[in-house]
Amino acid sequence: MASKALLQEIYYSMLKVRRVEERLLDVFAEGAIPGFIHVSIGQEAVASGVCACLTPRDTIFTTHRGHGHTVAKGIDLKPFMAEIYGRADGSCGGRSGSMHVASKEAGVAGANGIVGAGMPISLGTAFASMFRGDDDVTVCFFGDGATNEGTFHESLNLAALWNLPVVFVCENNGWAQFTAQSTYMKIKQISDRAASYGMPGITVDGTDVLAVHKEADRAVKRARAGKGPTLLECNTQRWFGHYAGDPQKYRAEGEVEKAREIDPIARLETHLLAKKQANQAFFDATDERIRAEIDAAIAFAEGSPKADPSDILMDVYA
Amino acid sequence: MASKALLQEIYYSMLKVRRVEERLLDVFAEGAIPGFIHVSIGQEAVASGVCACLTPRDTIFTTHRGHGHTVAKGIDLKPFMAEIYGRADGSCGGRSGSMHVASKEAGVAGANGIVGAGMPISLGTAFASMFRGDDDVTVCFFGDGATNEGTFHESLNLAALWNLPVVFVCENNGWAQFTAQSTYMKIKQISDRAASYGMPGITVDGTDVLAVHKEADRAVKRARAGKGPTLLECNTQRWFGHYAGDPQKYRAEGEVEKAREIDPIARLETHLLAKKQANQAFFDATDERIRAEIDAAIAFAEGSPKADPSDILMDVYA
Amino acid sequence: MTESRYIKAIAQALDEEMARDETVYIIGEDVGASGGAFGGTRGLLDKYGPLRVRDTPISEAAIMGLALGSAVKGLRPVVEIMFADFLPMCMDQIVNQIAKTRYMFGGQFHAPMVIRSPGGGGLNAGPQHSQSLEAWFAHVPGLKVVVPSTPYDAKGLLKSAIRDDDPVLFLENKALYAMKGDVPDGDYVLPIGKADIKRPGNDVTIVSLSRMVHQALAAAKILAERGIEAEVIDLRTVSPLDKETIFASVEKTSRLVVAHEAVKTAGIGAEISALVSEEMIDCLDGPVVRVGAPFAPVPFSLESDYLPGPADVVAAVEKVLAY
Amino acid sequence: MTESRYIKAIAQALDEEMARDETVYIIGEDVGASGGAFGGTRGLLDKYGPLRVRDTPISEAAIMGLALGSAVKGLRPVVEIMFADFLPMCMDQIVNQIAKTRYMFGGQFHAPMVIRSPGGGGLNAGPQHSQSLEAWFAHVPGLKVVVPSTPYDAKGLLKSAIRDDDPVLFLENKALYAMKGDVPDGDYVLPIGKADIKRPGNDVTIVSLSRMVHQALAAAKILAERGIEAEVIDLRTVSPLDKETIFASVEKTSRLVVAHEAVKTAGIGAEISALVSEEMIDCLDGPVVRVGAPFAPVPFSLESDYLPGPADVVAAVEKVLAY
Ligand SMILES: Cc1ncc(C[n+]2csc(CCOP(=O)(O)OP(=O)(O)O)c2C)c(N)n1
Ligand SMILES: Cc1ncc(C[n+]2csc(CCOP(=O)(O)OP(=O)(O)O)c2C)c(N)n1
Ligand SMILES: [Mg+2]
Ligand SMILES: [Mg+2]
Repeated sequence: MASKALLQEIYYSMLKVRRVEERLLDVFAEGAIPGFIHVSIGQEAVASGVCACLTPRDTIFTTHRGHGHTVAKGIDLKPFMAEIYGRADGSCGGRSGSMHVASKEAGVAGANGIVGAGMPISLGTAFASMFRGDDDVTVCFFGDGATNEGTFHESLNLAALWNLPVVFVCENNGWAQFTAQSTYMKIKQISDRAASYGMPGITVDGTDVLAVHKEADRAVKRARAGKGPTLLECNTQRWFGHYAGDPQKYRAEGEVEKAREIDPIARLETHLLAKKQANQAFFDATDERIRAEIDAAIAFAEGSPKADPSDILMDVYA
Repeated sequence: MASKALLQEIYYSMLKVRRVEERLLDVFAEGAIPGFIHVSIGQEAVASGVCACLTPRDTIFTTHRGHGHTVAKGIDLKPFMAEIYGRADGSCGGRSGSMHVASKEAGVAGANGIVGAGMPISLGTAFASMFRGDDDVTVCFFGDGATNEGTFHESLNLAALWNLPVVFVCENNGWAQFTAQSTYMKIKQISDRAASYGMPGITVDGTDVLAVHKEADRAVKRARAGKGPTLLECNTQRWFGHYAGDPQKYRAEGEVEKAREIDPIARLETHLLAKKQANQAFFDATDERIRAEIDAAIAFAEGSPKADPSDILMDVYA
Repeated sequence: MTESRYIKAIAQALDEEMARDETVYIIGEDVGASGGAFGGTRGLLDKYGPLRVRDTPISEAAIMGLALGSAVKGLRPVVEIMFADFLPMCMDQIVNQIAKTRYMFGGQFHAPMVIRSPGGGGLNAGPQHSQSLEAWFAHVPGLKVVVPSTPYDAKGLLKSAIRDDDPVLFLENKALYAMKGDVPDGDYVLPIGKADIKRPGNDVTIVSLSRMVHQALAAAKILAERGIEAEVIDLRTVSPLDKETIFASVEKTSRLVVAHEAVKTAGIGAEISALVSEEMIDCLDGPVVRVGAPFAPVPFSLESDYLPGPADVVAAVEKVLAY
Repeated sequence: MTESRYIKAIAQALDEEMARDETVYIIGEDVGASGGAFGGTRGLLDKYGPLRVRDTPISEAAIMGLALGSAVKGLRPVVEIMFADFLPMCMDQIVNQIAKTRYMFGGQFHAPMVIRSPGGGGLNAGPQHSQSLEAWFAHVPGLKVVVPSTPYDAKGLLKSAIRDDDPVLFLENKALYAMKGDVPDGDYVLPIGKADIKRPGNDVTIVSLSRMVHQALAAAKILAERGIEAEVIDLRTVSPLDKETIFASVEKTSRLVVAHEAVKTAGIGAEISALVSEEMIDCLDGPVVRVGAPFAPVPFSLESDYLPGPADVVAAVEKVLAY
């Protein structure tokens, strides 16, 4: 059972993810952010439930829809926000934006714009732990759509074969861009694919952060103990479009509304209240604290200069 | 139950594959063939058992170890041999050699030098049948090692999803080049992977041509009837090295000898004799007939000129 | 003649070719109900049905191989790969399978198929969604590579590509998708392998392609104000290259600038420069100057500093003329 | 100094670097017990054990990504891809991930890794096992591309590549594996990015790489008999290119031939020709002539007709001199 302190920490994490992305939607709509962004609102229980099992030394890999994982892993919001704004003080110097946020400090080895590309790379940080004999764990987040890339197959096979300390977290929101899961795979439960590799596969309700945390904890401990990888599928809901601004015309009437009824944050609030592990005052204070953090991060990003054009060739090579 | 005529036909096919490759080993050792060749001796039951279920209009795809499948599918031995010799009268004009033999006439859409590359292409001939509404079937042969390429995963998923008329035949000889199966996958039975796609997966004794034929027939009929793909794993034995000349030092002592004790052709002979469906005279006559065919093919290949250097740019484009 | 956006011209070409030839079909991620990430296949699912407009899983290698196999059997697939940056996900199928099919199998099989994919920057899409990779594919025998710069060209060239009996990589440009231009309503085709003189001139030749053609034209305007008449050649096709048109122009102007958005080093500009050096160095009255992106990935925030523009083309022309 | 084959020089470099730095490890298909398809890793499994010599499944993308992730964490993987023709199987990992890691993440992470892979023809290995693809990778910022032509160079350059903090694509040559040459027994390194003058001369510069260096040297010998002294430059590295050495030679000879085994069109020869045209056209006393393979896949049977040889280099020099 997760302790009160841990659950409060998780609540903070989930709400932070939510508020960060709400704010991103706002500033994006105002035109403050170049390019495009993909938000994970509705999916916070996955990011926060999993990352609560990790230490700063552990590494995560994420995707185009990576803000949540990155924030939950503990990135400093200021360079995070500045990166998305494309400013010099961004965690990647503004080089790469929302789709490529990374933080060495926080153990975020990168969001990735190529679907399925993070999985092979995650094998390597896990292998480095095995090689060195440390007990760090790698977590690789990806979507349901990504599980049809060849890299999924190659990576899970190799991870199982070598018993690598990596946890594959499939965030199944039922959609790949504008296309529903049934359009791109015949099977329903993605965790069933783990059997192809001799790896445990588990499916949880990804809107129930307690369930996510429980299974993630087991998988992370397993990896940390040298017992090998796990495929953890978290079923969840994408409230917004594929990218910010996507009107989701391709979704059936009422579907989005129904998805939004399942609010992982509200679920956790109900649980905390029922168990008397937190009260409304805690929720409000947490929200206030988060809003202040975000305000500061936005101010930081807005105040940060554009990267210097004369640095355009910096960091191509050592 | 396979009829006597069919079994005799299969016997002819298997022995032909065997004798063709024995002869190829000989002429290769003599230096008559440029490049390298990979033989499938010991694995004939797969090629002949499966191809006996196919019509000339059906299409097969094969691999670097493709002589058997190609011969069993019914390629004219003359252009087959001339191709391996690299002569102008080869089925591909001598352009490509052993690793790329193809024959439009015989429905061999190509051997392939890239492991795993045939699977995606096989989806396409199958899709063309669906598109046109004909009842042709595609069979894609590949090895156990190839099932760890990402293309395996992507292809089986798409085939199952679209219900394509294709049969995936995994010829599991336990080796990928110089590396044993346990070195590259944790699971034992490759057909278990079919479950990841919602596709039936079957494993048969690939040295028992009757068993292979029975399951292949079922899978081909299923595909022909529009009921979708099957993954058919045939467990078999590689008698020789990865390539002609490979001394197989990496195999345990006695392993190769043991493999050779399981001779799919001898097994079929025993069966035919027991069932009184053939006698020694039939075996001898078949052998003689085949040897004559091969002699003629070798003579044809040897008599065929080298391709004309002035044709070097021919067929790059239309 | 209707004014139409580049992306609409593409959709129109697809529509007309699907109507004309029932072996033509569309395959790719999100090409169906949603009409493509950029709208290139909008309306086609409704019109031609799900057998001919195929939404796929995110499986680029399988998509590409499937298209090849079907082309070998006589269909004419038009594959959409959402960003040209994803072509590496199916590079083996493109380079080792599709491009080599006709040759490797001695002409028994061939692959009449089109791969549509947008490249280029200008949308702040970052290092993995902004690349211009035409030079790679120009190095691959068996492929044709087409790079349209206007709605008119896009439609006419795509129709030719679909009718071509060889595989054609049709590299569109995201930043041009919204561009408007006159497009004939009915059928017309433009020849693959022929460049187009987008602006005649006698003083200097500027060879360019895709979005960079417009930067070159803008540069030509600036130069014209200074009395320098640049001839702007739009390659339209980078493989095969139209040497004749380039050489004829250089014969006239004696001065050559090649401008593309791709990284300059080992870009297609190098090939054009080398061809001219090799075959008509006599005619040159100065160095061949190339304009291209710096040797770095496409940066998110510094994209506008990174991408070459009219000023770079003008500077290149000045360098040639100063000689 | 011992006489050693090219492939043995490579194995020796690997051995010495593994002994020197325990973060160096080997990964690839059949690199373990069998010592690699060509013997490049022979003996290393026994010496360094299975943690540092990793046999893998046939999963090129996973191998390449794994190497990257481990490099990001401070290991120094040396990946073997059995034939350079298979690099397209993991092209995304090489181009979009490995090459961009340092830049994309603003220098937070970097990828000190080596990808060893043999290219080239000469073994009748057919269209999918004989390609020379260096030009593609020279177009990719973030990668270094090394192309050794002798056992001595192979060892010294591989050792440098392993110590380099950037990802290095180390393109070996199958047809050179059996070549013998003097190789120092102990430690030495050769600089990446520096070309080597394999034969000095004053009349014409021949720039070449990998196996083609030997064809160029053979050509130089033929030319010398006719009183023409060719300077043969071995690039050793195609990215970054050593402009200085090339330019200094052309300054001296005023005549340039570039010879490689890859398809001529859009090959690395184009870049070299273009650089010279751009920056020192003054110095040229004739066209820059390129030697490369015809624009076709590598044919099985016609390989020897297809591959460029000394006679082609001689003809190119004659063309330059005839000017
Ligand atoms: C290799 C590749 N193919 C296609 C895309 C375009 N694309 C971006 S996100 C996406 C859908 C991904 O779906 P899923 O993996 O379920 O993640 P989600 O967006 O639902 O989080 C697609 C197709 C891409 N970025 N990379
Ligand atoms: C993409 C690719 N990777 C590696 C190779 C080298 N290679 C050729 S055959 C082979 C082993 C294949 O094993 P399997 O699929 O079991 O087929 P088998 O040889 O046993 O018939 C390998 C690794 C290749 N040709 N293509
Ligand atoms: Mg999804
Ligand atoms: Mg095998």
